[in-house]
Amino acid sequence: MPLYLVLLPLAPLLSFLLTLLSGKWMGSRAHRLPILAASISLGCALAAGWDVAHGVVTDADFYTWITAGDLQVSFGFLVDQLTAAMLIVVTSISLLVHIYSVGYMQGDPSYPRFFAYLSLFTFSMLMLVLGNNFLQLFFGWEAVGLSSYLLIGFWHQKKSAADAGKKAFIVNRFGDFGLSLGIMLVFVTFGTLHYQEVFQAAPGIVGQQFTLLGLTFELPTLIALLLFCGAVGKSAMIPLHVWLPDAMEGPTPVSALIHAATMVTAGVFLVARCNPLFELSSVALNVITVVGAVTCLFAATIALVQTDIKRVVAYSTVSQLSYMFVACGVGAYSAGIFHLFTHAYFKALLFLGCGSVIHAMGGEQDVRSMGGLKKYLPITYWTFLLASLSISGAPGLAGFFSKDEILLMAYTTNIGSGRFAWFIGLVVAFITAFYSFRLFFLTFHGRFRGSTEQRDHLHESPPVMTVPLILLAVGAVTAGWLGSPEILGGHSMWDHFMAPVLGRAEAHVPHFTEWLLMGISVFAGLSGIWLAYHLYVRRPELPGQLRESFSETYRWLVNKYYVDEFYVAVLVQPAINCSRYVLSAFADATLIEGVVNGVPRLIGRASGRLRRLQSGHVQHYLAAMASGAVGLLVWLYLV
Amino acid sequence: MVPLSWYLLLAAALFAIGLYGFLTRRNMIVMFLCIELMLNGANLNLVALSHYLQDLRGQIFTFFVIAVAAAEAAIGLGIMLALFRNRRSVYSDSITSLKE
Amino acid sequence: MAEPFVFDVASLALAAPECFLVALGVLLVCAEFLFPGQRLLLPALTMTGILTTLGLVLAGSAGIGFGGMFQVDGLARFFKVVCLVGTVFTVLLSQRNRQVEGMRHGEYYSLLIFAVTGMLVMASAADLIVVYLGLELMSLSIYCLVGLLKHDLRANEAAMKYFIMGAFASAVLLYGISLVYGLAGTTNLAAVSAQIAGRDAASEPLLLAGIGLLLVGLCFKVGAAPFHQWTPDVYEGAPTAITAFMSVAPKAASFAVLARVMLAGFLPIHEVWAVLVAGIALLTMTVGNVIALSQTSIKRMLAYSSIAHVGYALLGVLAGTEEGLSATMNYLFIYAFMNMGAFAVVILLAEKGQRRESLDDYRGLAASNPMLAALMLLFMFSLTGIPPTAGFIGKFSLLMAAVHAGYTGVVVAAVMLSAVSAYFYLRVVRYMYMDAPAGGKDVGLSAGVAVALGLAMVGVIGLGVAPSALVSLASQAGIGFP
Amino acid sequence: MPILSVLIFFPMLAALLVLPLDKDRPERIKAVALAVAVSEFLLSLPLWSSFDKTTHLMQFVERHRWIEPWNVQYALGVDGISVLFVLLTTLLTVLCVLVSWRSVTEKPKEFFVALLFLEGTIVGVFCALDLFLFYIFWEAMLIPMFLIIGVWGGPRRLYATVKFFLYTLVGSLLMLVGIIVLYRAGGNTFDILALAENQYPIRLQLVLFWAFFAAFAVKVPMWPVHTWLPDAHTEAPTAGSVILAGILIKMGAYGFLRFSMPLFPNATRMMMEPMMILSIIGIIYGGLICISQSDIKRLIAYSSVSHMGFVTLGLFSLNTQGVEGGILQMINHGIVTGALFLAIGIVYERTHSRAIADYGGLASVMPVFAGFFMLFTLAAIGLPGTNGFVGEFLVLLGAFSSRSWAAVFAATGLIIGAWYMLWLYQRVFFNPPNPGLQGIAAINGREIVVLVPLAALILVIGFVPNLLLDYMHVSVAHLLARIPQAEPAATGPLHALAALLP
Amino acid sequence: MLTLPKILFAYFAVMILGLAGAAVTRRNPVHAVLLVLAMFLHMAGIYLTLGAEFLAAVQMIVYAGAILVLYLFVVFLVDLRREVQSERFVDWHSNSFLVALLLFLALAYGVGRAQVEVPDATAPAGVLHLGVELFTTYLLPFEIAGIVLLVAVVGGMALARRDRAATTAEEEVR
Repeated sequence: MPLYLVLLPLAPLLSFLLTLLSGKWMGSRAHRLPILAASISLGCALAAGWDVAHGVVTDADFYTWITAGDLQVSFGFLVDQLTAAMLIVVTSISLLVHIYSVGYMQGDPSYPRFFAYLSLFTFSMLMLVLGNNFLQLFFGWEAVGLSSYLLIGFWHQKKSAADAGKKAFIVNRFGDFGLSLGIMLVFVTFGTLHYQEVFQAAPGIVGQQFTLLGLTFELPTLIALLLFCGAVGKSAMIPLHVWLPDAMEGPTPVSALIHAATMVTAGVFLVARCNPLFELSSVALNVITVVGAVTCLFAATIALVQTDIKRVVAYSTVSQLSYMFVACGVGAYSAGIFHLFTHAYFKALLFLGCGSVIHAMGGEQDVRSMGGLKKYLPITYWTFLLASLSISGAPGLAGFFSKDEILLMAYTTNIGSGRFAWFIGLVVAFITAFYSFRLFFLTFHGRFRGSTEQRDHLHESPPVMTVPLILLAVGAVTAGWLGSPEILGGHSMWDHFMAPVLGRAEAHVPHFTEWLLMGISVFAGLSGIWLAYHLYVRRPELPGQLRESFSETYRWLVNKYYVDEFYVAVLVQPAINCSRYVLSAFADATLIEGVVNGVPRLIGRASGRLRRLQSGHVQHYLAAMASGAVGLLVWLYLV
Repeated sequence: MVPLSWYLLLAAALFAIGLYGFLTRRNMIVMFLCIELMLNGANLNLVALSHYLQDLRGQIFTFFVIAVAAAEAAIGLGIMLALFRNRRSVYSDSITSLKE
Repeated sequence: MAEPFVFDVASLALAAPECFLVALGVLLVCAEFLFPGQRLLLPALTMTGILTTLGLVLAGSAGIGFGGMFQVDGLARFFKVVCLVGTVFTVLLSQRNRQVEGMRHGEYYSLLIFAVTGMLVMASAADLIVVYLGLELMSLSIYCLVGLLKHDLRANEAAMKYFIMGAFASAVLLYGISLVYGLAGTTNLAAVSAQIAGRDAASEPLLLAGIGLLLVGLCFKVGAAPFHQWTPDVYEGAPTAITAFMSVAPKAASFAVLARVMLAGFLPIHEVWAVLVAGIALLTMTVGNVIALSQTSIKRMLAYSSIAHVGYALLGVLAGTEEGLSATMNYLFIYAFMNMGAFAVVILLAEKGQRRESLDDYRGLAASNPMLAALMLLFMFSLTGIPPTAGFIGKFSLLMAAVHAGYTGVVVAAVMLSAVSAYFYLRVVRYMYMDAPAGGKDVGLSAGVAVALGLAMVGVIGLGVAPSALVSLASQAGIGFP
Repeated sequence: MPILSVLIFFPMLAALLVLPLDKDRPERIKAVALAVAVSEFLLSLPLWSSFDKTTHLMQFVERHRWIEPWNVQYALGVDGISVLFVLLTTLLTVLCVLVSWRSVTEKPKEFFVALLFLEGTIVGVFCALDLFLFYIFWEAMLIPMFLIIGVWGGPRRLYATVKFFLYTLVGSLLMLVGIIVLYRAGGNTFDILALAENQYPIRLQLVLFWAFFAAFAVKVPMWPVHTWLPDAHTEAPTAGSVILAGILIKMGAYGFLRFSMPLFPNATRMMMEPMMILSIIGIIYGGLICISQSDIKRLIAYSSVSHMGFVTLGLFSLNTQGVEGGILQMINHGIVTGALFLAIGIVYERTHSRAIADYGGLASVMPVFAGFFMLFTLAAIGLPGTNGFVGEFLVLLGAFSSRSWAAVFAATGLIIGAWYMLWLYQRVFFNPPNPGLQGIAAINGREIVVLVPLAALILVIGFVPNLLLDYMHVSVAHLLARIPQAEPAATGPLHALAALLP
Repeated sequence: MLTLPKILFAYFAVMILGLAGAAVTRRNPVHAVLLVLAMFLHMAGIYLTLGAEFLAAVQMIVYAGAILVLYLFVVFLVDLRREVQSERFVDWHSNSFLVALLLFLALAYGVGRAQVEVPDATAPAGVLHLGVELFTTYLLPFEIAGIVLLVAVVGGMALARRDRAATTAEEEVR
């Protein structure tokens, strides 16, 4: 095993431990070690990418983790094309966010803790993508969840932050519930958890059935769906999407790194990684596609009316993640991962841009208090614009290539729900462009709506923050070129690169159709931008009127379709009530304790009664004795 | 010849009468007397059986029983006297301080 | 028809302990008159005598004497040892108890000795006549011992009640004996057994009646329900040393008789009376354990506890096997130590004019007298039957015997009731350790009680940890009673 | 050197050394107690290093005749199943002594005597190879525990301690009857190994299974005989809670392993599903009930019910992963719940409150402590990388292999577990700081020394569980080989009950 | 067939039962003692019919003569006045009657079904033989009975002796 592979996760792990232990002493210098570690990791990741690009695929065990009976699980690394891509995304964005945080988190009393957590996250995410077996994936899966939990609740004195962290963890546990069952089913089916062995044996299970809870499933479908449960949780798909918007309670760099670029994409990574299994079940693929499409629309519509700058971006993340799932669902794993790749850059950029704005506004996150920031924050303005264009699918930018690829594949797939997904995708492309630019215009154009105090403190962020913005902007523009399709003169490099792992989903359509589809989606994006410009720059009074005329719809959107409330009413509150009234008060305290305390009490009462039989009157005693004697005789006669 | 069972029945009746008195009387002296009745019932059994079994054992046992009865009477009456000195009562249902 | 018996030395040798005790008793009666001022003379004499007797019992050989009326065998010797051990304890406890209670009668020790004589006779009695006389000798002595505190109303009452009920019980017993005599034609237990073997007891109601009435009388003596009601009242009223004595020695002697009568005499019809004994045992355990729960006086609680323990001990008789008999012996021996220990603490805590018999007097004892509390804790756990105390070994042997004899159901009930018993024994521990002190308690230690406590502690721990010798002895003693 | 005897009796005899010490100089008492506990731990280390992992046979065996008429032996020995528990016991006792340093102010002498006695008896339970000897230790342990809860416990300690005592006593006594029946049926011997050689009739096996179940289920505690546990845990002093949660309740599950499974293999097979169902009820019921607890210790206590449900679920999966997972989970639970109780003891010493509502924002005041507690919390909810994950995963995997539905239901425990533990953590450590907590002392060196070993163990076992699993493989394989793998003709609770009827 | 023994038995039986019944129901204890005395004499008579002449004598001399007289003494010693006014019985004597009746019926049922084996051989009878037996075969019980009487003497004395309890107790305190 190459040394750089060991170093890759080890550097951030050591950095985490050292920073945590020496935090007090390091104080404001605490960022040095984590940044160093992230740099090392990036270097190693590049090395790994280099090796992979030259055809060296590593699959090696590090040491045996768990042995029990025929179960043998190792910590081991699988570095192939998919891993390499993920490694580069993770380490590069991680490094940039590290650097950005030096500025953003300056002066925070828990500064060292923040960097320690960042390192922990980097380590976890690397373990997730590096793993060569399901259990190590699960290890990384849960570890990133932990980092996410810790970072969301970083400002734990705030109840809402602590709540959000907890919520993220618990909601994810619902997904993990399915994932862990899926892993067990994999083990029970294949007798191993090692990727390569499982994938090699995968075709053999077609047609087998498995009975769970009295229901009989096709074995591949069941495995795929259970695994997908995990992805649903981690990637915030319906119905487990509720945690991600709340996760915005965390510091903004965290949102950029974890809740946009890397961790939330782990679900996509999982599906892509397990594509040999998913390929066996069209049912599962359809489910993924439909879930993806529905979530896509769902999140995008909510994003339309959000006023919290980060929440808009958060819903946009959910929506973009859905695209990736749609891609996976229609079998275009490569396209999905490609979108993951590009999205990482422009979404991280968006978040960090938001962070810059928030930094300037002194913590203010409500767009209604912003406006006209263009002249105060020029760098942020331009980079933000690039990111927004990218996400809206402006031709030539990163988002354009990846999104187009997905829509194309959805249109041409033979998965039943493909066309449906394509249509939704198209609509969402329009909506995405609209709300992205709504946000953009509201923030940077028009007049400033905040307090004068805020206005006085407006300032561009320091270079330590803006440099990462610029670097990311480069990514947001150029990342897509790696996968530019042949009709645009590219070579579909990405697809070719990924083919050994993810296979190649060829779109067998005439060039004309391909052009047409591209045109439609570009048009959708541009019209979205135009509409936003019209509503928020030219006719700023219109949105208010629209709000009035569609007040019912507006209310549903603003309240996020009441999904949270629904969960509270259907799951949380009943569980608490059940705990308090049914289990605690009734079953435990009344029923079981009733017996447990009741029997002794009964005996005690009997004792009090029987005690009175001992009346002190000798005649009573004698009578008892005589009766006893007579009774004894009678009994003897009768027996 | 009187059947053995007659004696045994008489003994049983005597024993039962003694028991009845013993259970119902309040005066402890009378209760002691009732004990004597019961003992006599047993004695009658022994003597009658001794006669019919042609075995002296029963008769001899009866001697011992009479001796024991004498001893019992002495001690029982002694205890009663001590009690009477303290309580000025010979009624069994008036001594009920030890109970429950 | 008894064989003609001519007095011989061999018989006398067999009865040497009894003879010695009689002589000792007479000597004590005289000593009281001859040396009235010597306060330590009588206890010293008594103790020496009892220990000598113990030596005689242990040194004596087995055999049958007095024309088959007197039998020295394992059972007899074992029970004699138990009675004598109980008496040793009693003598140790008596001095202080008598001081506290203000008892000055010299007859105390001689009556004690006569009572023990009766017990030894009972243990060896192989004939119903001897059984009856031994029993009376013991009982009459104890009636007197209970009533010796003549100025004490409670003692009067206790003696009175004990006497009335005891006399009644012995009359019933006698009547039962007369019936058995009639139907078996003999009073010798071995001969009775031979007589009734093979007879269909169910078709002879009078024989059943005889056995039943005999059983009633003996159950009264051991304090089994529903013939137990004298126990709490008498135990409470009697001088504490005598209470301790009664809970151990006479009980053991009565068990000796019960075991011998039921096992040597009526074993052939075991299945007939086993049901009765099972019922009595269960009822006894229930009554003892359940009523003890609501007691507030420690003496009374221990009285009910002793009833419960009788119920356990009956399991061994119920089993009707060699193993069961051994278990009962085993148990009574162990019981002597733990119960005497508990009573020693009760005696030690009492002061002149202050009985301190209420459970409340035990609150916070651990703070003021840690050693005493620790010992009481030990005895309480032993009475509960928690290992590694001796109480567990005793209970275990009984349960094992009963299970092996096929009475698993009874055993399950017994263990459940013993869980009930844990509650009230623990209450004492709780009061001592977990409650605030109810006021300072200076406890003057007397040498006798200290020795008794030490002995009891050594016994309870020693027999719990290394019961091998005891169990072997008991099982050897039980041989011959299939 | 008869190492097991030494381990059993050294603390007891050493406890007697504490007795003559001057009770007005508690420091000296504590020092002696600590020295004893540490020596005991060091003495137990050879068990770790000299253990032969390649055999299922008992090791370090000592065998002496004891009560000859009953054929009782003084027989000790450990195999791969029990050796770890001995080590856990000696380790936790050291920590218990340390954590009681300041919290036990009243009668310290008696406390440490009781604690050391307790240690000896517990080691005895895990080492005994003779049923009689086992029962002696099993019951003897009640005495010091009764005192520890009753004398040094919280406000409702009397109720709690008596309840604990009686509850466990009732179960144990039923087992006692079972032991006696088994003694005869197995050829008049109490030797566990000899008894296991026999094959008993199925009806007898079932009856005995239930008799032993009574004792073990109460101890574990399995639903529905768990209600002593919340009271006992809550009211016990910290050291008592740690011992209770860490070791005592393991004895029940250990009993299943050591007695029920090898002695009554067919009955075990038949009772597999009922046991799994009870375990699952325990997991879900215990977890759900935690959600509405307002007392920290009570919450942890109920969580023990849930966690021990995983243990029994694993054991009764009757396959390698399940059983090994179950054993590992027992150790994990000992470490984690022990650690949680230790940690709670540390704050309780400062605040004297167990009510969750009295806390909040503790992470700002005691950040290092919060870190430790976070680790323990994560281990409790089974996060990979901690020991809890390995155990739970193996248990679930075992259950899934045996009965897939069982794993589905049991896995919901993962969700519920995260819910209540994180909620607890949030309410205690996060949220706006409670003004009442201002100015309380940060964690001190002694306390860190107490927590570090457990934290280290959590991580070490989490990453290298084979350190422990290697000890079990052979013994577990041997154990499972005894249990018939074929499904019995009739299975399920009703059939099992019907089989009991004549 | 009505023979003399039977007539005698009938007489004694009726008298015994009658006297006993009267004795247990008389209010005045003196009367009760006297009735029992009379009953004892009839018992002695019935012993005679059973060939136990010496026993009959003992019954009259020891039982009737000594023991009952002791009772009589004690009756006179204690207060009699209230006896005549107070309730004779405890208040649930009908239950007691039932118990006694049941016992009798149970015994009678047993007697009715009993088969006592009467041996053919006749044992040597007579006072002389009785005496020999008493001092040979029954030596042990005889000795024990002696000790029982000794205990009665010692115990009776200790119990009945008027005590200096109050004064001695005070002395000890001092």
